[in-house]
Amino acid sequence: MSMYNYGFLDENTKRELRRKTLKAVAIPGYQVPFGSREMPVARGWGTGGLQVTLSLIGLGDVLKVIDQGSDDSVNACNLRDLISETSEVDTTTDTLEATVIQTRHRIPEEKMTDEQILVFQVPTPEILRTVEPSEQESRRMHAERDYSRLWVHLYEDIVEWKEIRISYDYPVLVNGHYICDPSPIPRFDVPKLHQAETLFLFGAGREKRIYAIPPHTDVIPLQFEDYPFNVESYESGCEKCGSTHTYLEESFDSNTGERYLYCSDTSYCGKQQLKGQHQPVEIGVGWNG
Amino acid sequence: MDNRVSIRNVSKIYGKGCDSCIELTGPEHGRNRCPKCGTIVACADIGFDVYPGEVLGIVGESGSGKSTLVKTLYFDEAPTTGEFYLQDFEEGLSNVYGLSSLQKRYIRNHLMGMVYQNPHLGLRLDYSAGGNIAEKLLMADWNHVGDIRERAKELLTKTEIPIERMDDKPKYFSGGMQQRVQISKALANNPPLLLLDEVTTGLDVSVQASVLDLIRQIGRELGISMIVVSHDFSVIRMLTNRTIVMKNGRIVEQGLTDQIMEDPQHAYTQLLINSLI
Amino acid sequence: MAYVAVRGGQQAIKEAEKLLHYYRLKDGEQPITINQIRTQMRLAVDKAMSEGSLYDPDLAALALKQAEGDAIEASFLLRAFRSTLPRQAYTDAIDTSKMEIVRRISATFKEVPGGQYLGPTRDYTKRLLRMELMEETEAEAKATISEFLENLNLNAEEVESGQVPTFPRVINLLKEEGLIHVPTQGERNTDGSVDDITRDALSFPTSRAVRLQAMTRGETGALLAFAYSSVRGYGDVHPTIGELRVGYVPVYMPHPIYPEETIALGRILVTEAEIVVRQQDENVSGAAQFAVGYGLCFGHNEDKAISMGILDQTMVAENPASPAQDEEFVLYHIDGIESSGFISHFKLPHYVDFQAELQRVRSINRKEENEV
Amino acid sequence: MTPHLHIENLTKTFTLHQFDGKQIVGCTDINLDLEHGEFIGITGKSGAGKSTILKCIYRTYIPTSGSMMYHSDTHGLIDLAKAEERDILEIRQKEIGYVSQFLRVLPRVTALDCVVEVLVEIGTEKAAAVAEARAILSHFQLSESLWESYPNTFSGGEKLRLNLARAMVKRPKFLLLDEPTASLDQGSKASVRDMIIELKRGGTSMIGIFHDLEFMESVVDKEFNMRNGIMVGGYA
Repeated sequence: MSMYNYGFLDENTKRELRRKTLKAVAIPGYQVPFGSREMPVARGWGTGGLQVTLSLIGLGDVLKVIDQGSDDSVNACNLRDLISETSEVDTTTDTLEATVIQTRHRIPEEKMTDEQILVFQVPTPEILRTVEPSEQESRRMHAERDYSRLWVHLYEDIVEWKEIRISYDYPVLVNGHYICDPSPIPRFDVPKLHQAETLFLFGAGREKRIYAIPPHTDVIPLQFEDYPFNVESYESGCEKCGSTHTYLEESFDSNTGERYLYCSDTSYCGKQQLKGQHQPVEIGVGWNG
Repeated sequence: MDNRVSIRNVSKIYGKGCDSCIELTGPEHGRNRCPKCGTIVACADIGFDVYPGEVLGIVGESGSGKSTLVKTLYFDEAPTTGEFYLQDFEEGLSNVYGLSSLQKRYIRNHLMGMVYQNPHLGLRLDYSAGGNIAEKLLMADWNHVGDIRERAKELLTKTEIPIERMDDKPKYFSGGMQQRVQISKALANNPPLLLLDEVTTGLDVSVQASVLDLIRQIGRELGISMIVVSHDFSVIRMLTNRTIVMKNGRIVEQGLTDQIMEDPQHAYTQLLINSLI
Repeated sequence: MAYVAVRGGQQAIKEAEKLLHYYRLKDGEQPITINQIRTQMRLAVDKAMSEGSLYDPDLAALALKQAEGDAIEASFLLRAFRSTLPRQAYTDAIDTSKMEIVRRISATFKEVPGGQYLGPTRDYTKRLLRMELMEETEAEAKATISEFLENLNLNAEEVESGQVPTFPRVINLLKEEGLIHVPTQGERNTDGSVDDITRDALSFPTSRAVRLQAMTRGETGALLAFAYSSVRGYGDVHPTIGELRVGYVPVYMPHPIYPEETIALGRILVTEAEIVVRQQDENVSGAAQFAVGYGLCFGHNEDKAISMGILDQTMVAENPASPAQDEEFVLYHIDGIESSGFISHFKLPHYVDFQAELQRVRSINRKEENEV
Repeated sequence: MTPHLHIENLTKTFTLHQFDGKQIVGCTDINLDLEHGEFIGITGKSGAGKSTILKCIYRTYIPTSGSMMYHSDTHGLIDLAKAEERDILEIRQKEIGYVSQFLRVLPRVTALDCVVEVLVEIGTEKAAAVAEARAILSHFQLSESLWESYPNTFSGGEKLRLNLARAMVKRPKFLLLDEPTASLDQGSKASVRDMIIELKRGGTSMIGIFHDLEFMESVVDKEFNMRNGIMVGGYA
């Protein structure tokens, strides 16, 4: 990769990305348009997060990349390779060790600190897209805080289904102003965004938007007084590590066909298993403290 | 100042405009398209007041500029010039045309209701009737589904829509029922001003009658100020106290509705009255 | 074995990549040369350059080789490469009236100044498979060349003078008559800068420069489909090809030190289309006029330039009534790299999302059961 | 104390633009004083301009010149010829009743409701308004079977009685009567007279137009005669 610039992108591009990121931090929840570049991975495969990460990363950083909670997912491996090869940073799977974590659709189970940055890959940053296909119109709606259609959408869900049907991409009100898409994280992860210590950056490559939730920012999921927001819950815990306080995925045993629940955060699950075997391991606290 | 609504010098021009646009258009020229530059002067030099509880009619043929005017009042169109004061907003001291779009949205949601001729402009036909009413309430910070549904029931009852249709989509409703849902929606936040743009045009005669009766009844019971735009003098006669007559984008005459009908002053108004069948 | 192992993902993708390289060569044939691709697959190269938004026939040929002929993949490789190149300067606008013509036709008049100039076109060939090409030998190829050149019968004077004939624009004939609406608003911004969609995200409504840039990078098939929809029934455009040109134009850039001078960078092959339509812009009044839709792309790609010219005019509609009139609809969906990327991303695991979906659906069903 | 209504030089001319600006005279140079609680009757042939005066006072017609100084409870001394429209509307609603020979009622409003509305508009409680409306409809002998039906089907006499009920139910300070007894039988006329006397006792000032001179003379204090838009004679 030595024929390419440090961090793959040329320096002007990285500077532009940093400027746009700063703007995003200054206006929490506001989607800042940027001149998204084509990356050596396909659009929709994390090019937004990738550009944000590459513009931030420098020597001394420790990188963790997860896809759906897993460090070992093929796309996570691919992105990690690309970033570490072009920036020569160390990589880790341990949330506690990382300084920059790039993620697709999950927030790690261990609470992150003000020393860390979490970069989300965002496929469709526009939360109003479900109710308004036009970009021009949805930008106007944000400007005027005209969120009535989104609210009616939630109301109609309750009328028809007795609850809000949105499972991921759950709309949140950021800093009392913009409603934004926290990326397709499950509801389970949404409360972690509220008044966190960590800087959350969101990059959407194909749609060419960067937005941010700075530390100590109010992030409130949309809800009704009589239909409060709730998160996923499970009747049993992780089959592998026994955790009952993590986000679980269903999986089928390829031999028996039996259904099991496993932690989606594979790094955390691994640590819990080690702990179960009484091996020395440092496990961070959860987001609730 | 106890005016509910004051409009001053409102104009709306489509096109690049030239120095002669205003001079060369209007009723005395019988046109609203500037012969020099082709600009359309939809309305110009419009001014009037609407007092609390008053029903003002705006009558004119198509192309008179009456619908454009009412659209500027609901901020659907930005006027080219003009001032607009609402007693209920900062005591009528701010020209609301000059506000940010965020503030205009607040005024639309809290201080005004609009009923369009075409229900698809005022309603989301794919959301339930209740959802349509909820939209207005949600924007006024209602956050309790149970309360919202109670209020929606109240409004639908008032507009004589069977409550069991509340969760049905207006796209399956008749034209008259769609107008009733629009009216319910427009009234949701008890706005002090209701705008009605040709609301019975295109409806069957019997349906027209029932919608007009409903509007009249609402006016009486709620004491809401209304601006009723229509090309139809029988609608104007039935609903309004005062009437403005428009032609080619200008006001040609305004007066008490019975005076306009029995002692019209302007040639054009006389022509309209004499043309009544 | 699942395509994503919970362990060993790293290993899996490495092995898959090795397999990919093997597949390209597995039948033991001579590796195809970049020269062969560039010269004998010239239209594929042109398309890759145009959609990849990088004028470099050698790299485009390389991309095609690496992509095993997949056009979108090849243009994707070029775009990704492009991202690593800093923006050094902007060239001057190319002047297509200086074009060295390869082909030039007009559908407006039977005879036009300069004449119709068919050039190398397939338009009038019978689309019959030429079976003799199955076994084409080097000797036969050489014979074809020499035979063509011998019969060419060039006018000796012309050859000697080295003069290239010039071709006045057909559109100018109509312009002189006042029949073409010339937009008063320029394509440049007031500060003289040019919009650049590779540096700034699209924002709507767009400038015409932005629309044209987005289209010239667009995927040929997508442009073709949108343009076709607008002339077939979802729209009301009746295009006539005012002029279609294929040829080489010189490229200059301003001298970084001496403002009066320019530096010649070389020449590029482009296809240019000027499409005449009836004036659609609702903001323009006055006499009935024609408007010109403009299409221009790298390389020889007539379908693309014509489609672009048509769409340039459909998108002037103020109140879009059909998809091809809606600039957001067109511009957001014509980029091949973006659309293929997003469609292929669904191959990524969605375990977390799908789990969240399952939870929601089960929760709703529980509520319904409780009610019964 | 100034008169309840002081009309000075009232002239009304109609300009017909469709007929090349042809001028039609409604009334010319009318001068009239109406004292508080007084009833003035105006007589004259039809077309003499009697209704024009009434309509000018009610401002259904815009006077061409002259003034009409009126003592309003709510607005003080006000020139009805030039008053703001919103003031006219308020004075109409609260103080002036107008009975015309033609019934102008809204479609699809029952006889009872159309009387009730008048009271509700000036702030009477709904229940009380209904009771009062019933009482006055009985007084004017409108058959109870008609109360819940739409007046556009009524006979001329029935319409007039409903009109009287509507105008008089709010006990206006000032009442304009345009042929209030036309096509009424003797019994109905008697009840009209009773009501007029009752209103007068309550201090209502009135101007009326009559064909029935015998009836008029039994109720009015003063009489004016008009011919061709001009007041030709008046006596107490």
